Amino acid sequence: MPQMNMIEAIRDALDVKMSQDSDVLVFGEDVGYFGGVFRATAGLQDTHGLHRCFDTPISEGGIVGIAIGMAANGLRPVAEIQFADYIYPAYDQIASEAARLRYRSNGDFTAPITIRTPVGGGIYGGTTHSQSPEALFTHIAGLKTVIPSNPYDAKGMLISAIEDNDPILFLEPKRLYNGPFYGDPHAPAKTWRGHELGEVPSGHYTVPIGEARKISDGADVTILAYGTMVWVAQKVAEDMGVEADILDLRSLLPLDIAAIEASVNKTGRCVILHEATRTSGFGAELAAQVQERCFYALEAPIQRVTGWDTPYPHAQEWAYFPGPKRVGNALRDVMEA
Amino acid sequence: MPQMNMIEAIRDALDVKMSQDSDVLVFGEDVGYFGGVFRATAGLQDTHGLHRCFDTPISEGGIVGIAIGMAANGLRPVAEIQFADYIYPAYDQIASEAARLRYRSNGDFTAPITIRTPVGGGIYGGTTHSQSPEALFTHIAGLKTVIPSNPYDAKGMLISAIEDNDPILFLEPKRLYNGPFYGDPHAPAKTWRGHELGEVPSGHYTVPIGEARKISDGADVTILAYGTMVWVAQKVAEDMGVEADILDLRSLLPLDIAAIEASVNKTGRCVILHEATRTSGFGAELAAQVQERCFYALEAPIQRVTGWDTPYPHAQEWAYFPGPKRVGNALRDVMEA
Amino acid sequence: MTKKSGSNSSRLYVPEPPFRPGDTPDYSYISVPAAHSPSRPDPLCDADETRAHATSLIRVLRFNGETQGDWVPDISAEVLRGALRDIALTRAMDERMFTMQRQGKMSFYMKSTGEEAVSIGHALALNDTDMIFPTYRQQGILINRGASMKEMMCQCLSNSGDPLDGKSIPVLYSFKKHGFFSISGNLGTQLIQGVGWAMASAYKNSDEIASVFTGEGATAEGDFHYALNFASTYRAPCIINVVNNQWAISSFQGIAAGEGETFAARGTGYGLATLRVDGNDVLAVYAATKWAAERARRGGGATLIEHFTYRKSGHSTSDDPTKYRPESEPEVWPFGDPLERLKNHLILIGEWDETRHAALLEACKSEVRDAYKAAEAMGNLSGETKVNDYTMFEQVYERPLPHLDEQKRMFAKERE
Amino acid sequence: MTKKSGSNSSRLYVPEPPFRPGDTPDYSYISVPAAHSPSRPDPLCDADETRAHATSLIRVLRFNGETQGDWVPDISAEVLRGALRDIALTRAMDERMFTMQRQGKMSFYMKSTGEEAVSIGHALALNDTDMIFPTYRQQGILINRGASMKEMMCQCLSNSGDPLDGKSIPVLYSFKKHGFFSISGNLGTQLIQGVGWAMASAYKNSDEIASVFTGEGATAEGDFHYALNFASTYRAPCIINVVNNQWAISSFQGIAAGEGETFAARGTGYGLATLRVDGNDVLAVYAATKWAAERARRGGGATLIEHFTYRKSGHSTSDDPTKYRPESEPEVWPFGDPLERLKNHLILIGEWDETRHAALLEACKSEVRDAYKAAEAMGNLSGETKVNDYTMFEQVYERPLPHLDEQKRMFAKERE
Ligand SMILES: Cc1ncc(C[n+]2csc(CCOP(=O)(O)OP(=O)(O)O)c2C)c(N)n1
Ligand SMILES: Cc1ncc(C[n+]2csc(CCOP(=O)(O)OP(=O)(O)O)c2C)c(N)n1
Ligand SMILES: [Mg+2]
Ligand SMILES: [Mg+2]
Repeated sequence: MPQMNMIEAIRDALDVKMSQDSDVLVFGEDVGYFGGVFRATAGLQDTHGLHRCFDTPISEGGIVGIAIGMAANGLRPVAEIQFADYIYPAYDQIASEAARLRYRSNGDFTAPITIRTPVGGGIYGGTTHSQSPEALFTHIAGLKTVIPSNPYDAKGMLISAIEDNDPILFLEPKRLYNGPFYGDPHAPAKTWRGHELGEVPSGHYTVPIGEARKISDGADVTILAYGTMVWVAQKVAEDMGVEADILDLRSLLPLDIAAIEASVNKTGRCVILHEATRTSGFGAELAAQVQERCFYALEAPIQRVTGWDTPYPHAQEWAYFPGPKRVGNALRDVMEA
Repeated sequence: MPQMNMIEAIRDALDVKMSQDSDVLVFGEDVGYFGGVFRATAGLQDTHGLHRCFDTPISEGGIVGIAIGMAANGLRPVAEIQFADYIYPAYDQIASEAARLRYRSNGDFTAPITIRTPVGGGIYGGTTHSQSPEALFTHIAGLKTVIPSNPYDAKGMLISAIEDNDPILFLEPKRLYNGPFYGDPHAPAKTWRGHELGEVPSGHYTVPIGEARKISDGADVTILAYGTMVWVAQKVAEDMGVEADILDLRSLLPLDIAAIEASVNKTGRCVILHEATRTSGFGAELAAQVQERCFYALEAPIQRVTGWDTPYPHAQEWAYFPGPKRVGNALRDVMEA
Repeated sequence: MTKKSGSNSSRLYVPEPPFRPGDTPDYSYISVPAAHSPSRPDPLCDADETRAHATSLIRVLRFNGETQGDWVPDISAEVLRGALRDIALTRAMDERMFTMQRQGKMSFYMKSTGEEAVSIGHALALNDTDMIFPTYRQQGILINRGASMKEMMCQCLSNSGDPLDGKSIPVLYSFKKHGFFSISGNLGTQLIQGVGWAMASAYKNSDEIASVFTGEGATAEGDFHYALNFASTYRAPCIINVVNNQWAISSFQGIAAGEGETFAARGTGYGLATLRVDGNDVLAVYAATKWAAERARRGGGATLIEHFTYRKSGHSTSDDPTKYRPESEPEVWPFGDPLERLKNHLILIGEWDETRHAALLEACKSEVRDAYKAAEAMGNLSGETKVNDYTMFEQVYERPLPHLDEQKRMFAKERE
Repeated sequence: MTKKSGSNSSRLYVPEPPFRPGDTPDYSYISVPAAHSPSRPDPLCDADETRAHATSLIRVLRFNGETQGDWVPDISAEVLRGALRDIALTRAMDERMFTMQRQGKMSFYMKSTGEEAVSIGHALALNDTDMIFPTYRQQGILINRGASMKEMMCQCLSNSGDPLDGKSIPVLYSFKKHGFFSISGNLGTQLIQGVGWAMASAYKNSDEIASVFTGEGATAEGDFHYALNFASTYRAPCIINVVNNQWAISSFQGIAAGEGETFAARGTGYGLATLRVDGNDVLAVYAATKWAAERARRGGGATLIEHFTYRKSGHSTSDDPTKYRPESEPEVWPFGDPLERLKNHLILIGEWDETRHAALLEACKSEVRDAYKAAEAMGNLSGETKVNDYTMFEQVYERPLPHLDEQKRMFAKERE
């Protein structure tokens, strides 16, 4: 089986779809000749032609705007926003337009677009290269929001996203591009080589959107995580010797609430992890739903472990990041409650 | 005591501050000569001069952008966004800039701006004149988000907002402009005349930002609401004969969590109401915090009563609106659980 | 309150319209170009050759009904009578719908009175498969393309005949079958989408072009800039139309325009071809559109057209224009009425007369009346809309999702 | 993979730069205007009179060191030697910081090499109280205004001497005391803020103007359009600078520019004054800025200046420009180097010589070395930054809020 890191898996998904379907176009800032600042589109222009993988002006609103128009004209555009921190100029086109076009036209027009963008911290990117804005999109009806945590899922979910007839925001945890990250920046960096989720089939396959993945089975506590935090969760649970049911949500909207419910009803305890700012983060929605559905099974308050309610600072990056210590404290609180 | 409806109270707050402080400027689409599509600035240009209350180009991003620059230069701009549904082109200027300027410059520059904008449905405004996007802003560190539910609070909070040194999003439930609304569109319209909260002192006074207001005292259940839903809550509780502790949150960020905690610890039951789309709405944050803090006092799952996870439809407006029936069902569920 | 505007001694400049309520509007300072109209360059010329066109005004029809100049199109009297009928029919429909809104039959309506020639002239010059990305004032294009007036009315009435199932407010039509993109309530957003649509068309080697619309007020949105910029970079086969009807709700065009430049001139800095046309002159609009369409179709890229016209009515049924402009302004506006001007021309060339005209107006009225009757039979907002409330859960996504199904069940409980 | 670009038969046009890695760049097709430079109109002229300036190029310094034309400014040799020193010092600092970043002392750095004359010439022509809204390549303005180099370096090192307490990534300076607005990591946003700042200045009847900057790439953002539009409508006293250094990371300027127009030309459609200036010619930049500043200060409104220059280094320390452009391109770029050109001029007029120049470069180096040593003593990212982590909770709001206090307590628990 080919070994790929997450960037390679993403590139491969694009390559597979571009090869299969001439309606798939890929564009964004620096994605053409150069292949993207994270190299996710490297080589695609060479392989598929200048007109299928190209640079755009620095205009996130324009990028999503043309994607919508192309999609309405039958194409399947995949747009890259260089960092999720720069998606806000496109917020109107995403929330008011892509997400609502099908609804307001009652299905007369649709916008099957995929928007890829890197999220999360861990690269000393400071306030403007580290954000995790998923909750700003899960609030928007008509949009789907997904976030893979490994190469295998990244490829399979990106193919699913491109084939989906709804607009999809595809978030890529940049700290995981080269390897799993267990939360300790001082530990030697791991690569995806040798990791089972770094084994990525060549050719076409899909990972369905809307299904969580069980990372580990346990009876003591449920940990709900996605993106980078999946790996931090695994490490902390192992280190603490906690028998945790860890769910990698993968898809935030639609959400695999059935898997969550089953797990919490089994364990009676729940910890939710995300890197984003705490207040009104996606953890709030998860906590709200878990207590709505599993109230009588719960033996302790659901804990959220998150970034602080501040912008993502530069020098204090690791003080901001919800690392093993913060996760461990919450896990202990929940277990002891 | 002067009687005012909510529009008059808002206009009066602007007039008071403009009279006191020549640094206060008011601008937005149609706010100058015409006085705003909801008439909130009517007469201000006449009274205070063309340069203190004026029309802008139709460019929400530009409006907030100049407000930030003016504030950095010592003024206290009050910008109007004609409908909250049109605030997204300004999202970047609000979230990336106004909210983070103080932080990223470590206090070297600040952006004391107030952004007023009407929210909520109830006027057959359809998908683009009915939205309640508060949760998209409560996720943004550095920003404050408030929403009055009556003339008295509207004036006092708007004065507080203008005097505050942080950027503030001031949401105005448009269905309440002319009178309290109890959730039944077929009932005769009420005005603020005769309502105690329609008695608005002339001159300067403030209502502090960050404090909830107790609407009614009760031991059975806590209802957390804001904006239009405050009045629906009151009506339903009365009609059902439920002894409800109803909190009008008024300020979403900062949140008066002490008042919430005290109430839920007393009642053991909690229902949260908002008009916005359910998933990742502000109700999620409230539910998450309440269960974190009041877990052992809770006797039933916290219920959220919200708009559906669809755009706000036009003809089906009252099927979308979380009216008395939906609120009543939830209240009953919580009481019977 | 005493008027203090102008007494402010601040150096901040805030533009004001020449006339406000109470003033007697006098537009004699606007010189209506009579004999002269700029020349018609080759549609594949350098964009630069259209620089002067951005500040002058393409006119074909003189007020006396004569045609003149380089832009006189080759168009049959038959077709022109069709245009006359389209203008009259659009106006009659607007009139009726406005009145019905006042009677509470629908929540809202927006007229295009006074600027119908922009839609009709434009539509006449395009193929029906060219995709329009309209604002809410191009209903004339639907009329021209033969959309069912009853269906349009049902949309406005949000009733069981509404193709949008009541989801959208009145006039936010979507008619893919007529090459008419779903109208957004958010200003400006469709401009860059139309450019993307055109890029896709070029990518597919299709001959179809896109034509995107904005009011002059909404040119201030970022999307307008995106549209001009992307259209320029990728030479997108499209037409970008600015309908300058002088007003954006209560703001006069100077708020959006700034330092005395025309809206067409915005395009010159992007290297786009630019035309400015008398929007009350259906022949001029037709001719300019033909030119731009040919340019786009033959690979010459995008043209920005400013249609200079006047919004005769209020912004919408929610608006009272006498609050911010002189009541008589629409009457004294120096560019006349598009219906009258076309009528005069047809009469002058012996292809029309007052009798036929009166009959036409009568026919339009009765066509509208019949369509409205049929539409209202399917429901209205003051009575039963007959829209199934459960449709609100549909078309959020392609397929139902569990959380929406659950909410549908909650709703059913609520309806018990 | 075999190269297939160009083989695509689609009609969609995608612009490409003239040269890519492997090509031998030949810029002989760019004619560097030698003798001629456009005339200098009165600073309060009609914007229209600067239309030609948007497409020509204001130059003062010939390559041989002579000055020429209408724009030759009245500026003393003393001041010019100061400018030379500012350019050299900026370059020396950039050099050092780049190297230190490579050694892991900081997370990131961005050089302005090759385009220093833009910042220095511009700053020289303004008052120190005029507010700059910079991008990340105007460090030269801080150098010119006498900001502490040590403090700048501490910001880059995110250490205990960092006035921003480590909150922002390197080079995102904020120096209110030097009229230098906090730099945003988000491109373009500060453009319209600067216009607002200028409107406030006009409102207060102050003489201060704002000067806002963008790279040519970021002109594609909506904020650029907002800035031009609002500046035009309200005649804001400001200068809008586009630094066209040919590259936006890996994208050549044609991606942002579109159909062959200059960036200065963008302003003409808004009715703004427009100047296009040789950005490697510090005298030309100075002269153009003086003109625009006078215009703004005297109530003439905003000017858009395109500074035509070249980004000699990579975009940032994260970038390798040989991946997308010929390695030799910076050398063959036909407009020379700003430091050399000013030096040649000073030598020609007998106000400078090679010995003094060598000494200057040495002095700059050692000033930078000393400043860096002093700065690094306060911490760096490869060792101890010495930033107090708790500062991350400060300056989110003016005053502490309960939820942040609580999170601070959680954090303290984590640090136990
Ligand atoms: C993004 C956005 N901002 C504001 C509005 C509110 N609004 C609706 S129409 C209008 C005026 C538009 O004027 P113009 O573009 O000139 O078009 P016209 O109505 O004259 O045809 C405004 C401000 C909106 N619909 N969308
Ligand atoms: C809104 C936004 N989008 C994208 C980026 C990423 N980015 C940083 S610099 C840059 C290129 C800017 O090019 P240009 O404007 O020409 O300035 P230069 O770097 O050449 O000085 C890009 C795309 C960003 N910082 N902000
Ligand atoms: Mg208009
Ligand atoms: Mg550049």
